Amino acid sequence: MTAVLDDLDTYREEVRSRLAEMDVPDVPLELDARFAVLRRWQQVLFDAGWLGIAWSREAGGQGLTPMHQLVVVEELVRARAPQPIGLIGLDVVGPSIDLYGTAWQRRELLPRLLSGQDIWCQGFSEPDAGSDLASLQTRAVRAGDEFVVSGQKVWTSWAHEAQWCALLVRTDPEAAKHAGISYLLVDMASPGVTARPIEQMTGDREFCEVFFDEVRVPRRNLLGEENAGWSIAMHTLGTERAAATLRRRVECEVALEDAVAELRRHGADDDRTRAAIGRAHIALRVLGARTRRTVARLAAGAGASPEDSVDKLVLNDAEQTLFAQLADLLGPLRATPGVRPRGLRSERWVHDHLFSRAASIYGGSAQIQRNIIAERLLGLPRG
Amino acid sequence: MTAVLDDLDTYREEVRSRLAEMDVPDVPLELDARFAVLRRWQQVLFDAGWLGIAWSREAGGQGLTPMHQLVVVEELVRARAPQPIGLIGLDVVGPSIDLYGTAWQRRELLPRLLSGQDIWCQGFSEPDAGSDLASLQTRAVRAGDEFVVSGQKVWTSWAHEAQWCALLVRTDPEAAKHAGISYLLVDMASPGVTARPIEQMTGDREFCEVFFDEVRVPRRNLLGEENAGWSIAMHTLGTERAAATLRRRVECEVALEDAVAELRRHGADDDRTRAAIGRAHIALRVLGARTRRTVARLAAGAGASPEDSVDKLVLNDAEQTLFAQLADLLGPLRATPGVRPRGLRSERWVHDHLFSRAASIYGGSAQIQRNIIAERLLGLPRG
Amino acid sequence: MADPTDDYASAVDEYLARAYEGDRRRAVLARGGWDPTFAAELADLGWYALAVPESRNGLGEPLSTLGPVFAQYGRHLVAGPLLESTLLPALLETDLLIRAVGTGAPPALVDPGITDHWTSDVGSVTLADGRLRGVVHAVRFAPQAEVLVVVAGSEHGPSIHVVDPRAPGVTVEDLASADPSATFGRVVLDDVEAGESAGDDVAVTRLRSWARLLLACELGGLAQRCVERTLVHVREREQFGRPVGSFQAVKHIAATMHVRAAGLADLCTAALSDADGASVDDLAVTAATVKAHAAHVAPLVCEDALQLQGGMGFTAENELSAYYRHALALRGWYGDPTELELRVGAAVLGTRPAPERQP
Amino acid sequence: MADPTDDYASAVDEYLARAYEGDRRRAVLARGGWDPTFAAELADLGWYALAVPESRNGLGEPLSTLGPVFAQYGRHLVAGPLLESTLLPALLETDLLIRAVGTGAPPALVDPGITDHWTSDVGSVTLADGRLRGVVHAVRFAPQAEVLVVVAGSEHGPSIHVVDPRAPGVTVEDLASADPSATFGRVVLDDVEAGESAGDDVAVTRLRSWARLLLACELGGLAQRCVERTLVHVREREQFGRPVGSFQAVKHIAATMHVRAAGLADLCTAALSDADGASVDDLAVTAATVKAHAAHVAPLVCEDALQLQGGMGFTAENELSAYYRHALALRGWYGDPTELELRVGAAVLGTRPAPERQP
Repeated sequence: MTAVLDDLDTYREEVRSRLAEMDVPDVPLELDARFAVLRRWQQVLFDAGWLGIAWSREAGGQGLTPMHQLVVVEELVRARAPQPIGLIGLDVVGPSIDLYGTAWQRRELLPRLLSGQDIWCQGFSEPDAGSDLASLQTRAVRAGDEFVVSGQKVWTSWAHEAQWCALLVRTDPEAAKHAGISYLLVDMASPGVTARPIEQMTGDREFCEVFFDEVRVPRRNLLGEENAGWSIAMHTLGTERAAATLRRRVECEVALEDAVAELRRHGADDDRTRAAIGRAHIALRVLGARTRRTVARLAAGAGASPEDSVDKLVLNDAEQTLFAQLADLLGPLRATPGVRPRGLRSERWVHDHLFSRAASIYGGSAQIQRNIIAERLLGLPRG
Repeated sequence: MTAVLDDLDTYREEVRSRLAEMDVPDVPLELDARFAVLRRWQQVLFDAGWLGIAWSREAGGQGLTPMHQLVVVEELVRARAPQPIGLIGLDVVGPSIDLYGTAWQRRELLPRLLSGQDIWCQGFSEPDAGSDLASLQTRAVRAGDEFVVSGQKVWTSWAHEAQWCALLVRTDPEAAKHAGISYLLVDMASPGVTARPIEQMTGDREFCEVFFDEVRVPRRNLLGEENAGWSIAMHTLGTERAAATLRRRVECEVALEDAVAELRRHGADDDRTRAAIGRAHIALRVLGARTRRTVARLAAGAGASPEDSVDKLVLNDAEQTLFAQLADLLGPLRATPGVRPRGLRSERWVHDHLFSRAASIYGGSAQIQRNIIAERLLGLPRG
Repeated sequence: MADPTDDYASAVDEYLARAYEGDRRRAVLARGGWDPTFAAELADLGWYALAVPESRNGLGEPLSTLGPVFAQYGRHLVAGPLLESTLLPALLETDLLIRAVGTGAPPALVDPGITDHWTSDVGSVTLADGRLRGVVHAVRFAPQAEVLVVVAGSEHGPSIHVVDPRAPGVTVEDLASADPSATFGRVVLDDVEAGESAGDDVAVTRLRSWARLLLACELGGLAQRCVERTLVHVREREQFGRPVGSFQAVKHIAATMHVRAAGLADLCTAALSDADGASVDDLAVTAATVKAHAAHVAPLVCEDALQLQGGMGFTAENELSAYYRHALALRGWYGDPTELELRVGAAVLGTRPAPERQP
Repeated sequence: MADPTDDYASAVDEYLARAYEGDRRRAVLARGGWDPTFAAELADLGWYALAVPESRNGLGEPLSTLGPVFAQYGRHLVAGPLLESTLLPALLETDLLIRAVGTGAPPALVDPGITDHWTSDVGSVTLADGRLRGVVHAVRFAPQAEVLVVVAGSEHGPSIHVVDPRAPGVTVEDLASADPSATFGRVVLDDVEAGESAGDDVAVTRLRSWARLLLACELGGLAQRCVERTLVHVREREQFGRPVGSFQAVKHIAATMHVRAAGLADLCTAALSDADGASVDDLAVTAATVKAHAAHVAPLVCEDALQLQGGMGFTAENELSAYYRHALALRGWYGDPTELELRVGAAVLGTRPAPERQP
């Protein structure tokens, strides 16, 4: 363990110094420009050897550990650099294809996914299948060597820019709901696919609705066995959630650092400011302590676990506390971005505060997490 | 309405001035002494014409309205005078006997109840029947002209001092659970009755466990019809809860007044004290506003309603906020009654803070109230 | 229900449901909360004149009548300078003001006293030798205002002045807005003729108290509507084969939302019923109390609504997000909970009247 | 699990489960939290000597070893001057102290620095011309103490002095206690010989930091046990024909309790793993952070436990009530959440080191 940690420290030093020499791009607000910049950035990261770090070398990765990948994620955040645009592909879809894919799928899809040539989106949620994901209704019917797909997905990040979609579809409407789902790899250029961005409360427009109207998908694009899609999706979601928690933790720490720097420059040091920053700091220390445990679990190779739900709630709480405290420091001037109360850049903190409210919904609502904790971790009887 | 209110104002003035001339007793902490003092006090109140105010004259009451009764309750609190010891009899059991009792029951029991000669206790809850009161298991079996009662009750105030008990018993174990319950009036001197006080976290010892071991109860002591006890109990509980809410509201206001007087005498006026008192005051203003609505409902003769559950939650919140804020002002000196931080009498505030934690449990837990509100007031579907 | 107050509120509710909700509101919000046609329409309807004295062609209703009307503004998320257009002509009997408002031309309230804890960020205005000098960095609807009501400080205490935004020395700068139903501007006063005082320190306290009360009522109505919409949603939305409203966890959140919204509505009602006859000091404490509670509770109700409506509540298309952002904008306007709790506490402890620290 | 730290904690847990829980604890609590036999027993077991240097016949473990042990003290609601008997001889190498503690004779810590916001209520001690003067109004276990460790202020900053309670000028008055597992006294020092200083300002900061850390660990264990007991209760208790733990509202409260207790335990673990090697300033911030969170969270967990255990949880017989009252007593000892959030915020904003305002 000590050897690994020493190695990680060296690796971190190397990442940090190389990153310091790179031109970290500014991310434009306008959607298409943002996508273009982030895609170029992914190519830079790929060339640097910082994508697919934990993937096998034969899949085009670096053959290192998830801990190394985490180091890169953290250093990117610390350098105020964006993450690669293809995170869904890199963290969720790629590992699934690597594990469950055919030789053809791995050969054809993984290299382009890794380099950022192909951006992937994730067609899981539906308007009527949110918390109850397994009730999804998008149908795929076999017709010769193809599946014909019809239905609607929602909350699909970057779908309007993506080349590929990892799509959960119902292939057996007669089976129990978890047992009739298959995992298809769908070319977004196929006739019948339409993606429409949805504007969020924050002003962001990354999420899309995606409509599938008799879209024909070749049978070789089925990932794993027919009707076995649910377990594939669940398998990789576990790792992705842990990774997302760890990334978000560093983002929160950087946010607090930035806010403190703004307050310091302004000279704000009254009791109200102190109390808010104190509360935020404490919440982030709890999150930091929790993630040490998560890292240890990841390093030990643990997969999805009900402990992920504890992580998620600790993260929600830290993130919502942090941004609520910062937003509170804006006072009545929250309404006027441009005026900088106590030196705070209110446009950023208002955006982040609104975004933090969604933290207890996406990736499994706080209610779902509490159910999981109560039943699977604490052993309380099902209702 | 205006005439009634004018009349009430006159009545209040009269109560207040007469009360000012009385010797309001100090209430000793020691249990037996306390009981004795409170019982004498009940006689004083009876002689003053302040008990059974809303009861009919033929039942020994004053024939006035529940609003007049409320005035006396409020003025007693404002005068820092104790309530009559026999509240259970006066607010719950008495009205039930008046409404459902036989001529014999009314004649024999009501006058002694009113004057405080007979103290009543209320044998409803059981160790295994709390939130689910209707699942009570204390059995009463008919044997000739008697019922033979066996079982255990709990949370029975003053049972070890009471002469009579209003007892809910199961008389038909085969019936649906609400339908097999009868309401018995039990002489506490009957062989086989044992009461044992339970010490509370606050140090109070008013609540008892009561054990019934083949206690023989004459058939004429059945209140209402056999197996119709549940609806009798529910009918009077509604009014009693509204009255209790209104009484508790005044107690909370008096508590805040007393605390503020202590803080003022000490000269405490720092921001921390201000914030705590501000929060407490606001919570009590919400409660005060809510009770205006409750009084209007009572004045209009409304019975039990799901709105009572809203009242209860508003009361819980106000009471728990108030005493949490006061307790917070004790800081580390909460642990040392006798030292008076910021001038506050910590023994009282610690006691009241602990007691306030029970507010969300007794009289129907907060969870039960939320169920009622969601299903009966908001019309959400049963689970 | 012979109470005329409720009649006004019902009429407003009915009109807004018919003529504002839906496309009209979407259009007004899309314009940043200011639509001169809509403002003129409300002027024609006489809504701004409700509490203006009859001697000035108003309806002469007591100020408390405005409370239930503002609750409807909150319920329907009515955008525009309602507070300024309704309250200022009722409190300040200035011809310039009343004429402007009568046509739907918006006044702006240039008041540094919207806060105790951000005084240096908000700015201040000083009156000396009959001239006004200073800057206020956040003024609702300043860019559109055709008349400015300025609260200034001087060695004689605060006073109120009605100023023409086109007068020499007045500059109004546009600001971006994070409130979907209000625009904002910065007002710079550089040696501006103050004219006669339209109000003294007592008038300033009354003005701010009524602003707090009406904002609280607006937040109360807003919270109420969030409960209503959430109930519709959880009854209709099914997950795991049943309405989500049948899950106990969802029920309990809904019940909590209802208790909060109902408690706030009760508080507003009780405060309004005492307000018209109250002394200026008592009114100040009541108003701080009510606004503190509204500012605490309304955002919580919105947050629970967002939680229960899930992802859809977060889309800009779903107007819940606009309700929430508006609630957050009003939260700190004329005092956030922390500031006001301190004011209330100080008053209760006997340091009353709650002092107007600004200007 | 080769970590010796866990071994100590496991051994302590095992011993307490066997020899303390139940009748023994009831008896100790019935005596107000002080039982000399029990204290001597723990001394014999060597529990007080865990972090005392080997050169002084201690076990020489780092102070962080005490954290998991204090979590067990919290879990088992161990009464007595654990903090004083364990921490003081480890930090202060004073013969008098170490001899006393070795026999189970309790030390008391006469420190006005338990709070920032109640300084005038707590009192203070001043050192001048080698003499101690002042009063501290709340000192844990002062009536039983056989040695007093006094933190005094002087123009040269704070310092620590070891004083015999029988020395001339020392008066100890009994106080009532609202903590079921501690006694309290008032200590008056009237021109008492100070003797040599046993520690300077850095030592005072270290002492208070470690007190905060260990109290946080104790609160963490206490919260953990409240979760454990609640889970047993809600699995067994039936209402409406099913275990109450099968109701979603109950499940969600239980889940929240677990998340809070687990988060606090993680925070303590992380803080301890950094503490031994930390600078005195970093340690101060970490300790304030951890104690603030513990003081916030542990009472909440207790309150949820009371809510889920219903009426029975409120009886004195059910030890949950003792856990809660102890948690509330520790909540404000060496800083309640409000005080400590301000300290932490000041440190993060760069006004570090978090200043010791007392004495």
